[in-house]
Amino acid sequence: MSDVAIVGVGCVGFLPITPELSYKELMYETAVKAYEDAGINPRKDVDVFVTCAEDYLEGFSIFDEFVPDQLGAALRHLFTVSGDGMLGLATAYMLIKTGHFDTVVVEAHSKASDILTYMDIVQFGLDPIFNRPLGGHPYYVAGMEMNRYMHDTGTTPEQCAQVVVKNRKNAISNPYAAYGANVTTDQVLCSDACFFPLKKLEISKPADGCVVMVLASENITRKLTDNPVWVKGVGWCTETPNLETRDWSRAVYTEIAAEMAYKSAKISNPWKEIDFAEIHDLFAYKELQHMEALKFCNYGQAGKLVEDGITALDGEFPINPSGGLLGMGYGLEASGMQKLLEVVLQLRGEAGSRQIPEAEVGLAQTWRGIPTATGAVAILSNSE
Amino acid sequence: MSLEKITNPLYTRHWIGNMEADYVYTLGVAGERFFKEIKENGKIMGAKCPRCGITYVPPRMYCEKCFAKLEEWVDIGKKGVVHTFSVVTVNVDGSKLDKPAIYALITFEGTCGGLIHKIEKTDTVYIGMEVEAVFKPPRERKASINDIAYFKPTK
Amino acid sequence: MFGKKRVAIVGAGVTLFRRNIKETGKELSYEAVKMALNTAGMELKDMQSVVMGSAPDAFDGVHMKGEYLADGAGAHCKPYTRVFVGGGTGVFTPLAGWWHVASGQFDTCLVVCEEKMSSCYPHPQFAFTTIFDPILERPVGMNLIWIFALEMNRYMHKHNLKKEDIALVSVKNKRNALDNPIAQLAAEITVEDVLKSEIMAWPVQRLDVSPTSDGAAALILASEDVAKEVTDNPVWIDGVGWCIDSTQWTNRDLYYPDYVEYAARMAYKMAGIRNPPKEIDVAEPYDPFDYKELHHIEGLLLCKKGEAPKLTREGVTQRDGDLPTCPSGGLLGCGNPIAAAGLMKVSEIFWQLRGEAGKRQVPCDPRTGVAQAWGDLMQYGSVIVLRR
Amino acid sequence: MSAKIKHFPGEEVETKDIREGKIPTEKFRPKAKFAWSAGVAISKFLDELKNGKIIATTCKKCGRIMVPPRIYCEKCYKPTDGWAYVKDTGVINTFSVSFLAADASRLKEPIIVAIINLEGASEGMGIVHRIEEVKDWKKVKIGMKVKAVWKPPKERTGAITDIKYFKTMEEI
Repeated sequence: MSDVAIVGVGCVGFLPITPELSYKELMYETAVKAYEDAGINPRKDVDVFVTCAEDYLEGFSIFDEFVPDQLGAALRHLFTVSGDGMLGLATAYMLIKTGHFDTVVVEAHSKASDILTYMDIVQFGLDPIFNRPLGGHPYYVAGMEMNRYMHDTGTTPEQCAQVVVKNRKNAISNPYAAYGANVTTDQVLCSDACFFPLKKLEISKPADGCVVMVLASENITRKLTDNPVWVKGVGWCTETPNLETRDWSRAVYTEIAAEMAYKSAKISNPWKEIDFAEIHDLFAYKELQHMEALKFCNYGQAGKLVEDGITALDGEFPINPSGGLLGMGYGLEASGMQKLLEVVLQLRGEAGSRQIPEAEVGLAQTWRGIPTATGAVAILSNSE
Repeated sequence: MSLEKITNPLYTRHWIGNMEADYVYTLGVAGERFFKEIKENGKIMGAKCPRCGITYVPPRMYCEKCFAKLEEWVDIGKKGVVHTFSVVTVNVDGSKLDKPAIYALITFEGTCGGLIHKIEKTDTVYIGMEVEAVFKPPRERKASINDIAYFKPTK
Repeated sequence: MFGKKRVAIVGAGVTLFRRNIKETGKELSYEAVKMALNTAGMELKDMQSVVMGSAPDAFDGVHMKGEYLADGAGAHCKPYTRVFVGGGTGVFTPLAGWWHVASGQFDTCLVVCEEKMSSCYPHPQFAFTTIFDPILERPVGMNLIWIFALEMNRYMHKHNLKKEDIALVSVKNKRNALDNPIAQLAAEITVEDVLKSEIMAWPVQRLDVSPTSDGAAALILASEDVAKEVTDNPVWIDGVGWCIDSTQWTNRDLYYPDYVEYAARMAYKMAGIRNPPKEIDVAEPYDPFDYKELHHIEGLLLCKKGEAPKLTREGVTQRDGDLPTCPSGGLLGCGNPIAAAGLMKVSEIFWQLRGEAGKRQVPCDPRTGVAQAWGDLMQYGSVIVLRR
Repeated sequence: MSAKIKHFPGEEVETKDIREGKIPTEKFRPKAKFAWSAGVAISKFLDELKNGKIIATTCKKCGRIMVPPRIYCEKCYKPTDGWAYVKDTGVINTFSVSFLAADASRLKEPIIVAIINLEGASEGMGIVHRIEEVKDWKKVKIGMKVKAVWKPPKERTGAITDIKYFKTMEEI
């Protein structure tokens, strides 16, 4: 079975709005960058194209229809994964592993600013019989999860707030970030507790942007680049869609996905063997909960690591050097790709002033947001 | 990359539209029976997995873990415990609610799952608080989760 | 094929197809999966991965419906992905299952397709209005049937076909469906009946069209090792193909589905098929409309362009003909819960190759079969080649 | 669907039982509103429609004049090179006579919808629009020449409906 590497990346955004581009044009601009980066012609050199999108986040039924042209995929082998971009990466990884395909392109984007009623759409994702008839802002689900998580682990509001401070600060030096800022713990703690205990500044704001990646088999990788980023392992998992039966304290989906990814990457001690991580932080507490699920520390210990600055950019184990979703903006189904992008840039040594010295192995983790319990984990490395 | 870009901010056109339609959902085999029990008998039921021994609330047609069919239904009573909750101060559109709403997962002893619902008639709420279901009057019930008006503290 | 893994189908399940079914989408999925597991003699714990296929969220009326359906699809605490290529989804989903196993990542994959179109009220037609471009097409007041009517008219014009030629497909498939216990619209009808049925959008008439339906279907895929453990009768996925044409459907000549041809070529190449009409014994081309079956027989390279009506007229595509097509009764006869209907076609080929199709069994002792679905804006082809 | 299986699950219910409330249901209508950015190509297209003109983009590599316009050529995968007006006349590529409205309700007078290949654009470059001013729909044929009927300039908003419809050049 061939190894799989990321040989090209492109990103446009992330920005609070992009009124000057249609979603097609946004995707086109991004794809051109990725193909230039990989040194390929999509009309000749790509075996499969994968796009990751959900209809109601685009405003179309069957968004698949509107994808091929701008990616160079007209009359080519393209399909849609209705999921996060990292599930697209997992799909590309499997396709190459079959031995039938050498080059696969993965695309995911967010045109969040095209959506006028985003929260209504999130609400439309709730179970139509048992949950949705209760009405209400769907982020009560996040408030409830944060509450139980803090109750069970003893994580403090200050520790959650410090995630926001760290991530938005990291984002200042990320040109792909929309929401870089110097925020104080007090500012976060004093912001509206709209979904008590979850506060307004602990919630990532949506952003527009697109990420395209080119993946290749070992043979093609060697021909295309001296600077590949290898996909060492991928894992993904859905716990349960049922709010009633899921674990409200632990991110079980991430525990299982991580186990799968660690197994293929042959990682037994993630804290020691991984240099940094990009973790889904749609809500500040999620970064902590996900760190624990990834076995970076014991259950309930993540808050302390943030408090002690260990996960800061200059800390022992930087987490979300990109600024995370709190700093970059929430790119909807592209959020997994935002994570992967930063890991790739770091492993190539192209992260500018955010560069983590001697980074060799990075982890990217994603979650599909409210109301799901679905996530994915990928482990990337610049050495084979 | 394209050869031209829009440079005049007044020129950025948007097209307004929607994806709205009416939906009517059947409650499903398990859902229909569950809500009929609430509507007609004021009872909250669970369903027991013959293989795992787990009693699911709300009852489902199948055990999500082992896929056994769930056919043994049991009355689980009206009293439960707040497993977790959130106090919400905004509407879906972001505007302020007139008064905060408490959403909670209420769990029932000896069962897996519970009910997501609202808690009312209280100034305090905490994890572990004992609550009970308050049903709407029988003639106002429609076989819906809203046939339970809300949960309130037992004390 | 050194280093490449073979993937087998070892079980299949399908629910009734009906206009309205009481079960929720989750419950329908569960029933189909349970049947598939039973036919394979396997349990949910044996399934290492799950793939879901389902058409627009706007039917079931749940945003991210793949997530919503996960527990019914048997995905509890498992790797789970939903794929979506419009109408082509039903045949595409087992292709996704194929790479889960062919990659060596998993030994088994559960493939599930579900559709609950009746939730969209009063008619799922409404959801279809949002498949068009919001700026250039929706303001013209587009209706889904129109796009088929435009394509059908172009096809008839280019090959100088009469409606009589096309109606024969509807007659055949609805009759085949009489032997299918899940069928929604099985009937003995005549060409006359089709020609006299209500005009919806000329040249499309009521009996040219498959209905909207609720239903679900499931398949169990397994690696060669596992397949040989659980059955003496595996059916192999020997070719997979898919292709999408340009979004600009008004810039293309709709008379011929290039995208189906490209998808078929991809699948045939993988399966080592050089002469499709000779090597393929039974086919399930996608037939949401009667002319579509003809269109797709041509796209699948089972005859020359414009010759599918002749094959139909001469009885070649009947169950006892040389190239039986839609022995299941197809969508015209069984109903069209979009993704589930596509997967039903794959499972029909599975049963036909196993010789277990009962009254529907084609008499030619088939060894190789093909199933195909079409999707998006006259744009998507997905093809699977199965061998016993 | 194996002959070995005798029972197929699924409990059929009648549409009228759902309509009449004999079967309990939940009802919902989502708020799903959008403001799609039109972007570089379509903004200009809409603007020109307001002027009573149809604009296309061109690709020098494949030589195509493309409508609706786009900023990239999907065949050559390169940026388009420039803009060109095409005529508001064209040929019917294919058509349908519909007795169904968009919501699937029945119409007394049919709507004729067509793909119209515009003159001045490359071969086969069509747009979808309606055909009106037809007395006998049975006389509509593929290949007929048609011309756009525009709204008066003051009523135009920069939309595809600034063209009210197309009509056939010869009276039918």
